[in-house]
Amino acid sequence: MTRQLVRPLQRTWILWALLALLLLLPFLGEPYYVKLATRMVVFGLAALSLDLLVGYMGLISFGHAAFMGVGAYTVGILASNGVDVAWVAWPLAMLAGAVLALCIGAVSLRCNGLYFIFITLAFSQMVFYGAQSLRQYGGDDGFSLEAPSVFFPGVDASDHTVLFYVATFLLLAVLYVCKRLVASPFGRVAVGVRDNEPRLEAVGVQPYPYKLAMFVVSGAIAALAGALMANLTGFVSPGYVSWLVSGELLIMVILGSFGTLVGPILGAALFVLFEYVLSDWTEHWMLVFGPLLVLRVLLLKDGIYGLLLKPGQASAASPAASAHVAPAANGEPS
Amino acid sequence: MREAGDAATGREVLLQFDKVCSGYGLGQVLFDVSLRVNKGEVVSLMGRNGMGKTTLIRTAMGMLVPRDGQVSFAERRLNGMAMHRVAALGLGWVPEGRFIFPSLSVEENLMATASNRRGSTQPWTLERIYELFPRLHERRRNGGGQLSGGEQQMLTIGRALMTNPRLLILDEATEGLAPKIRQEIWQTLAAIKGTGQSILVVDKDVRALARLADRHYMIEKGCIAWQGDSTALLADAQLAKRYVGI
Amino acid sequence: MSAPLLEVQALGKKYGALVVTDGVSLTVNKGELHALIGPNGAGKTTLISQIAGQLMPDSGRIFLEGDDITSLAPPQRTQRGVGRSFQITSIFSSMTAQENVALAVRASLGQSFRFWKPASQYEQAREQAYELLALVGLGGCGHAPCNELAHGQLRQLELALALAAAPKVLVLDEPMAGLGPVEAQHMVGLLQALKKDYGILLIEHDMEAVFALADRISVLVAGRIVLSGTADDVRNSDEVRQAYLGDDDA
Amino acid sequence: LEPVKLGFIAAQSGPLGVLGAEQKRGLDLALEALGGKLGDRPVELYTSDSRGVPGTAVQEVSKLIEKEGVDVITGGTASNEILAMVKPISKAGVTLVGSNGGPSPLAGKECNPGYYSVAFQNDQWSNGMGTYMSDHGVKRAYFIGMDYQAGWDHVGGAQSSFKGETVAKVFTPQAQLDFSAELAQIRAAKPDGVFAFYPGGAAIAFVKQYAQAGLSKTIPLYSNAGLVDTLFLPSFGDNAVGVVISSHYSADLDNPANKKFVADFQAKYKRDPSSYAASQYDAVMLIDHALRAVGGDKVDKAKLRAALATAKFDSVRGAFKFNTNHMPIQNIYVQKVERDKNGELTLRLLGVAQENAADRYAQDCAMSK
Amino acid sequence: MTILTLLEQLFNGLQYGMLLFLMAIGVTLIFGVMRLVNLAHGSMFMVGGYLASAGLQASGSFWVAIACALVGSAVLGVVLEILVIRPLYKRGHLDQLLATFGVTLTLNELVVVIWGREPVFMPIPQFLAGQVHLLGVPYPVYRLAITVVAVVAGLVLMWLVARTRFGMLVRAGADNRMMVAGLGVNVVALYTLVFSLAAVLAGLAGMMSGPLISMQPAVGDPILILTLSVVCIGGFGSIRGALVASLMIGLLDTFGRIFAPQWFGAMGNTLANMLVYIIMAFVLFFKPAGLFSIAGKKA
Ligand SMILES: Nc1ncnc2c1ncn2[C@@H]1O[C@H](COP(=O)(O)OP(=O)(O)OP(=O)(O)O)[C@@H](O)[C@H]1O
Ligand SMILES: Nc1ncnc2c1ncn2[C@@H]1O[C@H](COP(=O)(O)OP(=O)(O)OP(=O)(O)O)[C@@H](O)[C@H]1O
Ligand SMILES: [Mg+2]
Ligand SMILES: [Mg+2]
Repeated sequence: MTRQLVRPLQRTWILWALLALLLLLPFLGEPYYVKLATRMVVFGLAALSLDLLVGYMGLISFGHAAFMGVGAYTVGILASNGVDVAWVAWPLAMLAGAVLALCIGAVSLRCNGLYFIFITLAFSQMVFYGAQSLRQYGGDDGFSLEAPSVFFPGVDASDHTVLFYVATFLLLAVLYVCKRLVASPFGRVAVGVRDNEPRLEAVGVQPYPYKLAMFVVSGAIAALAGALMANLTGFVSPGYVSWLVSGELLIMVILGSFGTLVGPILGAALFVLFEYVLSDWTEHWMLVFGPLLVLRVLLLKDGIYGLLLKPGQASAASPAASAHVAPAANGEPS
Repeated sequence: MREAGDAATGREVLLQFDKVCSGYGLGQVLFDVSLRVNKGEVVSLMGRNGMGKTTLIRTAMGMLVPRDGQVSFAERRLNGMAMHRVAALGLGWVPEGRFIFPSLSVEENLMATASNRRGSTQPWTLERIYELFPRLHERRRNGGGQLSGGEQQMLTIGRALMTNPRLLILDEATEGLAPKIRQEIWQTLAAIKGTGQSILVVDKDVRALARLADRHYMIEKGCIAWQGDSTALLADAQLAKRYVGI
Repeated sequence: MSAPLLEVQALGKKYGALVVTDGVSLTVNKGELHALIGPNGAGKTTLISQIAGQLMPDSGRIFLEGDDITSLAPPQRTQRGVGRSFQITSIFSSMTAQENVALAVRASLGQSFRFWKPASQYEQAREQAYELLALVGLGGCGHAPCNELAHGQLRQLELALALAAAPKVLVLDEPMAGLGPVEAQHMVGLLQALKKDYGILLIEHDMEAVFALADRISVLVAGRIVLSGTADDVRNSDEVRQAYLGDDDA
Repeated sequence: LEPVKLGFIAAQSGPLGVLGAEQKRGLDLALEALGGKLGDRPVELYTSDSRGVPGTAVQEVSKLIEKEGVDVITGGTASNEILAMVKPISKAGVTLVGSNGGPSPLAGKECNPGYYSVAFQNDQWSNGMGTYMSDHGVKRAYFIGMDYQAGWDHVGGAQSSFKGETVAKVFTPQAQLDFSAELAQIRAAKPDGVFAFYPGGAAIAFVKQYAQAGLSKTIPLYSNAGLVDTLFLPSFGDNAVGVVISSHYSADLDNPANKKFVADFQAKYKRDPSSYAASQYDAVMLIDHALRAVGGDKVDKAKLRAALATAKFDSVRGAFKFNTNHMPIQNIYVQKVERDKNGELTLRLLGVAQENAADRYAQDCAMSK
Repeated sequence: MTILTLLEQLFNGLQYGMLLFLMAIGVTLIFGVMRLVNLAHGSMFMVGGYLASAGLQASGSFWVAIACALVGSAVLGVVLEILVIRPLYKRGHLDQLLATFGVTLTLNELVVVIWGREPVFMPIPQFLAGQVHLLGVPYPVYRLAITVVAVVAGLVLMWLVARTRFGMLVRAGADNRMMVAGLGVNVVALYTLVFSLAAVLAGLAGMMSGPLISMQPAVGDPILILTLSVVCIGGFGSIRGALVASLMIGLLDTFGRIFAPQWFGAMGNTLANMLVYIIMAFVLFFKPAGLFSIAGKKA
């Protein structure tokens, strides 16, 4: 059992303190760190959206990068065509993410378990190759963002402090919305899907529309993260849609503890930090990161955020821990 | 140290439970259970649903680790031993719920785990099993999953015998079977007993057990509530009613 | 006479060569408790899975209040009024007992597809959930996470979930299994009380309970109904003795 | 004199890490040759790993500029990361002296005063090869390449300057490493020559399978340094013998700067330098001369940027100058893979495919007007 | 296109399919028996290729190279199973994915550290060089050899699984692990053996591919993705499914690559890139658990 490191109240304080520190960062006068923090926030947003699926519905999507990618491409293509107003481009990016999620979800959600994992991978690969075939947008090379997204005349995303605050605000806003979402009747049904789908059907709920709705919401949020990403790097390329990115997003979610919303955000921050520190230290940083990942899975069952939770809470929240503990569970045919 | 043989009969002790406590997760099911099966002996274990019979068997097999007390088999301490090593010592297990291997054919079910570790001179072979259960011979090419419940039960018994166990353990071997099949199973067990096989049998059929077994244990709420031989069992009509609840 | 609440006509189901349901027909009327008994593996659970929709029959029809529901999916059957409980406890394990039931109640009230207001603030569902918990005898443990409930309590929760969907007919798969004598007694009382408002199809191995509750008993052996009648019919049938109760009087 | 802060960014890890490592060798050798000084100033070198990923490259560039405060950046491995890096570098007033690739957008419409490609414009190699093939008796050519941006560029470039008949122009999926089907098609089509472009591992797979299918005996294979390069020669084995490639550099070039470079490289790494090392070596030499031309105590980034355009330095490639779009005007050389006297695989210089080749994008570049 | 070319393409497609099968069979075996998804299978492929090449460099003998690859993969399989895989059997697929993904990252980088980033060379052994004429089609001997090895490996494995005691135990273990232990068989060791066997199959595929493609770090990753797609189409755990799906992908991919661009132009190229995934989505749409899902078992 994970030992309780801090009490819930302390945990809340720790989170607020972290947030305050984060918000003060631009005053340090180190633009580089502001960008690094923005990167954390953007990936945090993407990881958060993936947690809605993995943590709350038990749907392991191995193709989430596709939605980030479609968000980035929407913003990039709109900018190339003279639409650089964030109020227009970003909602359109989310819409594109939602529509793509609707299409992919409609087919993928027929599958369960491993098949769902790999069919989402298949679709993201299709999106990947689709992006690469866009010759007018640089094909495999991708293309520079013609113009940063403009919030107000004179205020745009090329100012990294502005982008940082915008991203952080969006993250907090989305976090709030997601908190509401998972506590709503819809969110409870989602947990029902994760816990026990046959039972859900037996109490009269058809899970499919709920899964699809969650998939769409999640896709839209990921697309928003993609829109931010395009502005952060000033560049859009099929690399955003690579299956490795999808894998990284899953790692972030798991690293932080899934099914907690806040955990994956911390996981994303840690991931970006690891990557930064390790790759700075040695070009063979994967040799450290790989084993760390294995150790995380083998030893730290509840993730980083889980360490901060009390034992009962962590296991109630994570589907892995709520599996039945009958001794014969691995033997009896089911 | 315990003496090697059983003081009363002078026979070698196979399975021995000594004040064993056991259970699942946080809940305890067995409380200070002591029990003994000697070589060449048939011992029965009776009790109502949920009293801990299966739990006792699982503890013997090493599926559950005793929290207290000691389980041993032919002088070897079993506490904490891996299940496959326990079984390899010579415990042939016929589990409750059958658990045949559905994707193996009947013959494969018998063959897969067959062994003769102690080099028995008259080992159980496919031929002998088929002799015992002609029905299995008829269906030897069928998938295990296609058998009827009774056939599956025969198969699990055959499968356990094929490991040439020193002690055969049957957990509810007649459960859910048609009366005629039950009859057959009991006859078979009697025949197996005739070969000198030691058996620990769990069941609710008191009359059949009284005919088959030499000694009996009644288990209630995880404790051994009564033990004695068949005469004692048949003598007291209240006994069965009280502990087995028929 | 109006159509029976639930009617099963010549239902058949095979797994490969194994016939699990062999032309089963039965009815359940309102206010009636119809018990289904039979040895393990006779096909009882399979039968009610077909009634509740988890399994599709190979042949035959199922009617609810005269409407053919054979091809409906489980959620739709539940919405029409078939409430089932599972033999192997099937609940939402990461929620509290109250949340489990409230989820089911909201589903029956059509309040599930709502995204903003916290679930806990749906007053009607909350109240009904508490009432149902109290009804099945879980009054005090609504807020305990399910993994802290005892087996018997989970069985009671299972029943509460079946009731939460506001069913017309209850299909219960061994609700007594795993209950202690006191809880079993309570359950018998509860079913007795529920009987008049619902039609109940009850599977149970606890004969005492069956004989106490059942208006009609059907005996299922190897996928066939071998006898259907009153408690006395069953008690006096040689066939049933042979196949199920055992020829032992000891 | 104040030291100059030099940023070096290249793919040190990931699939393109091989190239980045070779660029690093060129960098090290140049700095050694200059006695650890650039424009007589001591050098503070900051190295970054771009991983060949645009997002990471942008992040690392930001570190070089904002955290380390570098005066000039050199390197760049993948075309797409260069595309991504140029804007932020230029915006910060710093200059990127690219030592690999020259993406066409940056040569044309998106050309940028803050970016110089010392290596080549992406189309140059292949344009040269197309010309060479026409000039050397190939009447019917088969064009094949990987289905991605560089594949389209190189195959398109070769085809556009090739004057004979194009039998087919085929692009194959990226993940593909087995070319048996395509090779069968080629055999059936019976062309006079095949132009192929594949990068990295796919290149080796293609060339090997081409030889194994027996095609190398009957149909000559033409390509450019992207397919077969000194760096990878050992990985090809005999399969590559006979392949004709074009490049902006050859270790056989007979000029003093190259003689010294090749000798030093041989001494240190026991083999011929590749074009990646050569380009990076040149890039450092260019920076050295430009810094010298600018002078002053502090490094003036703006002056340095301007000085890079005109700085004269002894390129290992011989004649070298920048076009108006900051892409090189240079000779494109043709080389053939052979076994030398010692039985080692080598690229033998056959001649010049195109003299003083410029690229066709310069006219779209605003700096040209 | 002439009949001969068509025939040659047919051979090509079959050969490609059989190579896929060699990879897929390991993944599906591990899943069928241990319910484990193994993302490290691609690394085994890579390691097999590298070990063969290292063996050849060191000794100059192909037989040593083969031994190096097979024994090395087996040992690596055993070590990995004990260190990483064993605790994963009882975990969910997500944990399995991540841990084996971590193994992949580690092995990919380890290869860089040991052998460098440059691709390593591996020639075709002399006795397998050259061409033969198959029904009038000139065909590289080596490719024929790959097909033969894959067919033999497939047959041996099927024989092993279907006919031997080992195979019975493996299938029994897949049905009910606990019961096998309860009958006196060391299931833990059995699983280690099976995992190691799968590693050997991947290593064999890597070794055989070495002379065709180039062995370089992470070369197994795209092959892994392809293999997983094949296994997914065939149905996780089904050897028959793996065979059918491998041949299907091998043939469709080969012909798709040729015809799609001819029929659809540039769009066809994109389609050819996506082909495997399109097939996968198509199959899973109609059969959400693959072509030959093993009945009653949830993936
Ligand atoms: N896997 C398990 N996890 C937790 N508790 C269990 C488990 N299996 C059995 N129990 C509990 O242990 C107690 C004893 O069960 P056991 O199976 O040993 O009874 P039994 O005497 O074999 O009954 P039956 O006659 O029904 O087979 C029961 O109260 C049961 O609820
Ligand atoms: N998916 C399946 N595939 C094959 N056979 C099955 C399947 N599900 C159930 N069976 C078989 O169908 C028969 C009937 O099973 P069922 O669960 O309906 O029995 P039951 O009457 O409910 O028994 P119990 O009283 O033990 O619960 C059994 O023999 C069982 O093995
Ligand atoms: Mg029992
Ligand atoms: Mg049942």
